[in-house]
Amino acid sequence: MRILKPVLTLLAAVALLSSGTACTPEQPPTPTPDDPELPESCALVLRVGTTRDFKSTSKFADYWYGVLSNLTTHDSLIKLGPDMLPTPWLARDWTISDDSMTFTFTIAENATWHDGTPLTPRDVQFSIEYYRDRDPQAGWMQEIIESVSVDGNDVVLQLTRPYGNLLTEFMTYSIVPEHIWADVEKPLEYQGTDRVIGSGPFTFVSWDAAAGKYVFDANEDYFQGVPNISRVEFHVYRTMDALVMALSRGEVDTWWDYSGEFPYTHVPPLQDSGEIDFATATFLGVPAALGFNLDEGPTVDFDFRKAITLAINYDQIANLVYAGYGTAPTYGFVPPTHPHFNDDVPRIIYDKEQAAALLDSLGYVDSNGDGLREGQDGRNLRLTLLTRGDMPGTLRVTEMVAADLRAVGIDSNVRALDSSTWVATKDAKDYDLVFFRATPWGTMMHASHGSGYFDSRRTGAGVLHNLDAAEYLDACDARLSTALPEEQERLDRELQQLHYEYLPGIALVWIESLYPYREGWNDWTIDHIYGGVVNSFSWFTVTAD
Amino acid sequence: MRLASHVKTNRLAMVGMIILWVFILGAVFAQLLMPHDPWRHFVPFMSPSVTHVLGTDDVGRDIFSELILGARVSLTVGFMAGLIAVGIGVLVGLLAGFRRGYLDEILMGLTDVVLVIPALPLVILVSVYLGPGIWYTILVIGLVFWPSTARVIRSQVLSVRQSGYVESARALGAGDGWLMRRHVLPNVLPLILAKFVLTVAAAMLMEASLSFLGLGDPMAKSWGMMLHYAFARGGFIREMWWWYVPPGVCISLCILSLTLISFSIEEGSDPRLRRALDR
Amino acid sequence: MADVSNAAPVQRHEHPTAAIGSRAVRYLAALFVIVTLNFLLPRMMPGDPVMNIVGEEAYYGSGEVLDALRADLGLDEALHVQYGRYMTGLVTGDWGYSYLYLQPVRESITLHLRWTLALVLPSVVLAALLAALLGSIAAWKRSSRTDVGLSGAHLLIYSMPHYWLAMLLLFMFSFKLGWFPLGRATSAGASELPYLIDVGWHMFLPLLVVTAFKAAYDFLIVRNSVVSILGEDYVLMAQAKGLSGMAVLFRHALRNALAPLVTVTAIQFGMVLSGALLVEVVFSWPGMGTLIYDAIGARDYPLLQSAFLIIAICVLIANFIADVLYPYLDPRTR
Amino acid sequence: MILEVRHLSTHYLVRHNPLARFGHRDHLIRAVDDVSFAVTAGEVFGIIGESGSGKTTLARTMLRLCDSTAGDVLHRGRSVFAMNSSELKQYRHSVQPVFQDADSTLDPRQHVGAILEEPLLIHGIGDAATRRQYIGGMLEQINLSPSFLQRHPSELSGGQRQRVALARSLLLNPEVLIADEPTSGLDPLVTTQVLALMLRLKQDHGLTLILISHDLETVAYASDRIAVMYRGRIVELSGGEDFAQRASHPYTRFLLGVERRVPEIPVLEGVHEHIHGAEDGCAYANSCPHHLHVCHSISPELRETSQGHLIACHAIAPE
Repeated sequence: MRILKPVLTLLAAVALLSSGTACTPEQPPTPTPDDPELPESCALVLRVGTTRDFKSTSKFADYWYGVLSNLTTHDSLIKLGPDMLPTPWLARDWTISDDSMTFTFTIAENATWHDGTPLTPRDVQFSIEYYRDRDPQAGWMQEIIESVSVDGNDVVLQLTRPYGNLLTEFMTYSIVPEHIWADVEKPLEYQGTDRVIGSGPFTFVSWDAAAGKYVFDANEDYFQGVPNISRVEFHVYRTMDALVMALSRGEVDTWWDYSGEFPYTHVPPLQDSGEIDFATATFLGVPAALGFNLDEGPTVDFDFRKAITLAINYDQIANLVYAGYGTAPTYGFVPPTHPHFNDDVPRIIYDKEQAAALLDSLGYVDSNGDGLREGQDGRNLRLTLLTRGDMPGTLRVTEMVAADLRAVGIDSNVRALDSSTWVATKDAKDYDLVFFRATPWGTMMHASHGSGYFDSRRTGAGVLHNLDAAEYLDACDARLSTALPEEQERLDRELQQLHYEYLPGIALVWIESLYPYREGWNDWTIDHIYGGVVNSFSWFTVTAD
Repeated sequence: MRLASHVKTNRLAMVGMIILWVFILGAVFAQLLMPHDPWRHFVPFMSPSVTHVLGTDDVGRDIFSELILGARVSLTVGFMAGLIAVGIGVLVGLLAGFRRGYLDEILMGLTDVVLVIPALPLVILVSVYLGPGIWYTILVIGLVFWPSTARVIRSQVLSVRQSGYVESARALGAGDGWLMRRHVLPNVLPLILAKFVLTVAAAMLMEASLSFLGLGDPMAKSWGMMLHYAFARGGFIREMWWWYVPPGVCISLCILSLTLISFSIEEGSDPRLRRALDR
Repeated sequence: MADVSNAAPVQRHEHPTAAIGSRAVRYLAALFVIVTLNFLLPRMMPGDPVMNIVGEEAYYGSGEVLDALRADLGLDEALHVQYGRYMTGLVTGDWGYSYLYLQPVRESITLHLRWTLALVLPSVVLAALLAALLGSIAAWKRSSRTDVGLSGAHLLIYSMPHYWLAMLLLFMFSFKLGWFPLGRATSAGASELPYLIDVGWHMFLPLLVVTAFKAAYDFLIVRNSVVSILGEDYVLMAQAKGLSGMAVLFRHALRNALAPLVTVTAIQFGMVLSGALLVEVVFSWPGMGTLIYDAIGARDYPLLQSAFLIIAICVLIANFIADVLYPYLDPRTR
Repeated sequence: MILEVRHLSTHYLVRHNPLARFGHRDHLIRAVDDVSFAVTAGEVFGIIGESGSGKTTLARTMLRLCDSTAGDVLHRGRSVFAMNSSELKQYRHSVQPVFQDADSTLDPRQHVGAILEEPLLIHGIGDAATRRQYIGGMLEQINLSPSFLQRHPSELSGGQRQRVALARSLLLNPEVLIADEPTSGLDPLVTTQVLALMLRLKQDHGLTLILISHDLETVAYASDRIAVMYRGRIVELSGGEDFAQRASHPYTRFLLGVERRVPEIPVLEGVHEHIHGAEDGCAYANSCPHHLHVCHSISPELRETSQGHLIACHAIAPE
């Protein structure tokens, strides 16, 4: 008993001490004021659930917060409208010279920063130069932009060469205040609390890392008018399951994800709850795509690639993995939501017999009767399928393709890797077939229509850069260097046709995307790029009962 | 062997043995027992019925068939990883305990190092490096789980080594190899067995954890991978308990039976082992 | 004390508690190896951390910008230069800058370590108390229905995958019944007492899971050692002398069970720490487990290294304390 | 001179954990301290001493089961400690121990047959049939029926176990048998039986026997010469027949019961206590009724006081 007492005391002390650790209120990484009370009368609060992994309030360093800030606290010059056309935003108007070398943006006169300072064309000029010089993601600007100048209310960009995609690119770069960033050498490491100040429809209120919650309040002085919502909160959940539970329990009102599709597997419980409605829109990106190694291996042969595309059961993928919300794609890669969609490019069909015949004609036959085809060297045909291990949907698709290939006598070795290893392996061209996905923005980057994924001159984490045919590269260059709508349309259609002719990769499915929200919320606007119902346009259209 | 008879007389161990054998037989005769081809697609998200005892998963595969196939994968991972870990552990433990001196210091230093590195993060880290693949998983788990065996075996070897009969045999002129083969090894065997059984359980649990985090081999359907899919593909949120409960129950039962067996081996052998196994 | 007649045929006969000095040297050596491993292992992995900073869709043309970024982060230097800087940094307290959490590594580590300790330390203490109580009751009523029930329940918990139980509880109590939040550590906004209550409310389920698993292990140890001690002569003597059951249990049996319990708790500290990882992921608990998991995904070298190092140091300290404490707790070595 | 021990010392260093118990220093145990004697072929050499006197360590050192700190053991003039492994194996073929507590010297997992076969296997003697024959013959000599071959040590009585251990040592046909307390733990009747058996076997096999025991009667009964050990040293060595008559060292006389000693420190505690301080001086000085001043500072050497009679004592003058 004598020894028991001190030991118990010790244990109790440890218990107290450790609960003490929890007692110390957390210092948020950014000092934030306590959430101010909202006036009762106009308290329309939208709570948004997301599974994106936010870490901070730095729009430069935290990729996902950067995206979020473009929706809330910051404005870009133009935005992609619901009609897929460039829409005026901070730039109320713009002109492009005939040679596509000079872009002139007229800046809205009444915009102000959240700290009260007026937003001037000089801020715009500073922002573009700042991105060009300091942001690793904006490296392309160094090559393209010759000079930026201010002329009254106009900001004039002089380019080094014709660049047709500038408007699209500028949809994602938001304007930042010069008086805050001018002295910041390393935007990635800047810790100042004023890094959250922008000119957008919402002002930053707080970020609580432990609670996983951002709060933004409506900007009463917004130059486009006051948003319909007085406060928007973003709640971060680590798993989709937790998010769906939160949705059905009413902890959040809707779901947001940049360029992601809501998992169909999680839809029925929400439908059953009877309190959730869904908005629908054709997804702009490609949720599951297949690329080929064009440098070595059997996939170098066009007919072999063609045979593979014939061997895959696209309807099964659409039905099982995408719950029937998917459709079989065309060889043109991007879905019909894209402007200048080329419906002359044929649909991909599933035809096992034709695939088998094609493989037979290439000399891949099963001579030893083990159900697998052998190559000329007598060894079994075994393809390396590179896929993402951290994405269950992609894995399911990979499994199905592997099974489909087996059905035509092709063995496969599936390598499911995490994103970083996937990138390294992909860049080393250490695969025969590679599974990837194209985000809505991704399909629009570079020369648009998915060309950013295939052009061999590009580098990047998510792109294949596997096609180096001169005809294709020329088409990309031509498309990049014109801002003329008719010319762009012609080249857009050509690029889709070239995807068919060279077959660097195919979409495996196109899908209808679902966006859940609680009943009682109405009049959403759907934005294809920024993720469904939660976007810059909805702030001004959405209403609640 | 006295050990075998002891296991036989111990009721709990018998229960453990029976459960384990059911799983082992299920794994061996999976081809015969599976009612459907586990790769065939039926209608997704079906509830249990006569044709599909445990319903179907998100891509319409028969869950019961997957469960049987899962026994094969999970047990393979557990036993192979256990074999590697105990193999290394026994080798290191025997060497360190028998040779003593500098070799002992070095080996035990190494053991301490590996022992102190938190296993799960290390396994995650190395798994990410190697990429998923069932053999990588086995190798990694095997390479991480040996130190406790090495320590226990070493201390047991030390005590056997100091025993009168080893001393006598040495006085008879027996060399190190002889002592190891004839006296040390037979006397640490029950301990090795108990450690092996426990390591198999730990390896199965580790594999399940890795799979849960999405680091398992997606093409080898273990129980952990089934759970991963059940959670990642809506089984959980759709309250399909027939999907996410059975694999968990199978893992738990396997580990339970292995634990019971190892406890019984411990009790049945030298009482000194009990203390040795505490560490 | 040393027994000469059974001494090993070596000249240096060690005291049973072993030379703690040499143990300390060994721990230091272990620390050095861990530090080096910490440095090398993440760098051996494929994947470029810079890629994770610039994102999936970045177009980096000539690559000059990337190189500049790499140079900025010190990733372009030779391995031994990086190693040297890493070592000096460790000693001087400069643990580098986390590319993932976008703050000095030490800040993110202390932030997350606090939440993990807030979860793990009470669990360890609660589990030990619970196990001491239930374990001795089970041992006292050996082979009774109580014993079988208690042992069975603990064995069952012992056999379950942590995260599976965590998921079941989350589903049952948070989702179905709505008694607890769906994850995270706080709801934000509160302070002082409401804040504490809020944290406790968030903590309940993860705490329950971690405690249950630790208690299941401890229970088996307490029960076994109490059972074996209850059979020893002096305890039987004490009973014969007429001491009441509870007195014998607490004065003799439980006291002897404490030594292995405390030792095992210390030694297992690392296991509990890393075991909490999965529970943390399920409950979105902002602790070290979540941190490590995210850091691996993003190849955040400095963060990974430091997180590993911290856990390894925790385990080393726990082991060392156990080594030092053991002779005081175990009456047999006194 | 078949076996000679020259100034043999075996010391143990006991390290103290400074963190566990503050203030305790490491200390040295002089288990065997400067011991010299020689054994001639065919004799029975007895060593007597209380537990803790270093007898067992002496035996183990002579068998090279532990390393010596100083001095040497010579077998037919060759240093045991300088032998390479094949020479050592040969040495162990010809010098065999019988340990106290046969219970622990027999592997509990082996049956008697395997235990007896082991020495033959180690030295590669005979094929399976000859080995069985040898073992059968040996069983007969130790009065055990062949049915014992299938039994485990736990199924034998203490005397039977000791006989098995004896048989195992004798199977190699050694020249020298070092028997360390071969009869401890056995009841008197069995003790006599085992001793008689040993002497008979010694006769039959032409053995040299080193008999180590704490029991004076056992040693006196069998030995040609007797050495008395006290705390690692030999204090008296003389012929066995008139041992009792000639005994003159105070400690020997105490053992014989003809003299008291000063009951100062319990013997076992003393093993450790005496180690701290006095490195020099007679170990028995504190208990000795005859101690002189010099006894506390200078340890007495073993001197021959008369023919075949050696004593280490300052108080006894040579004859």
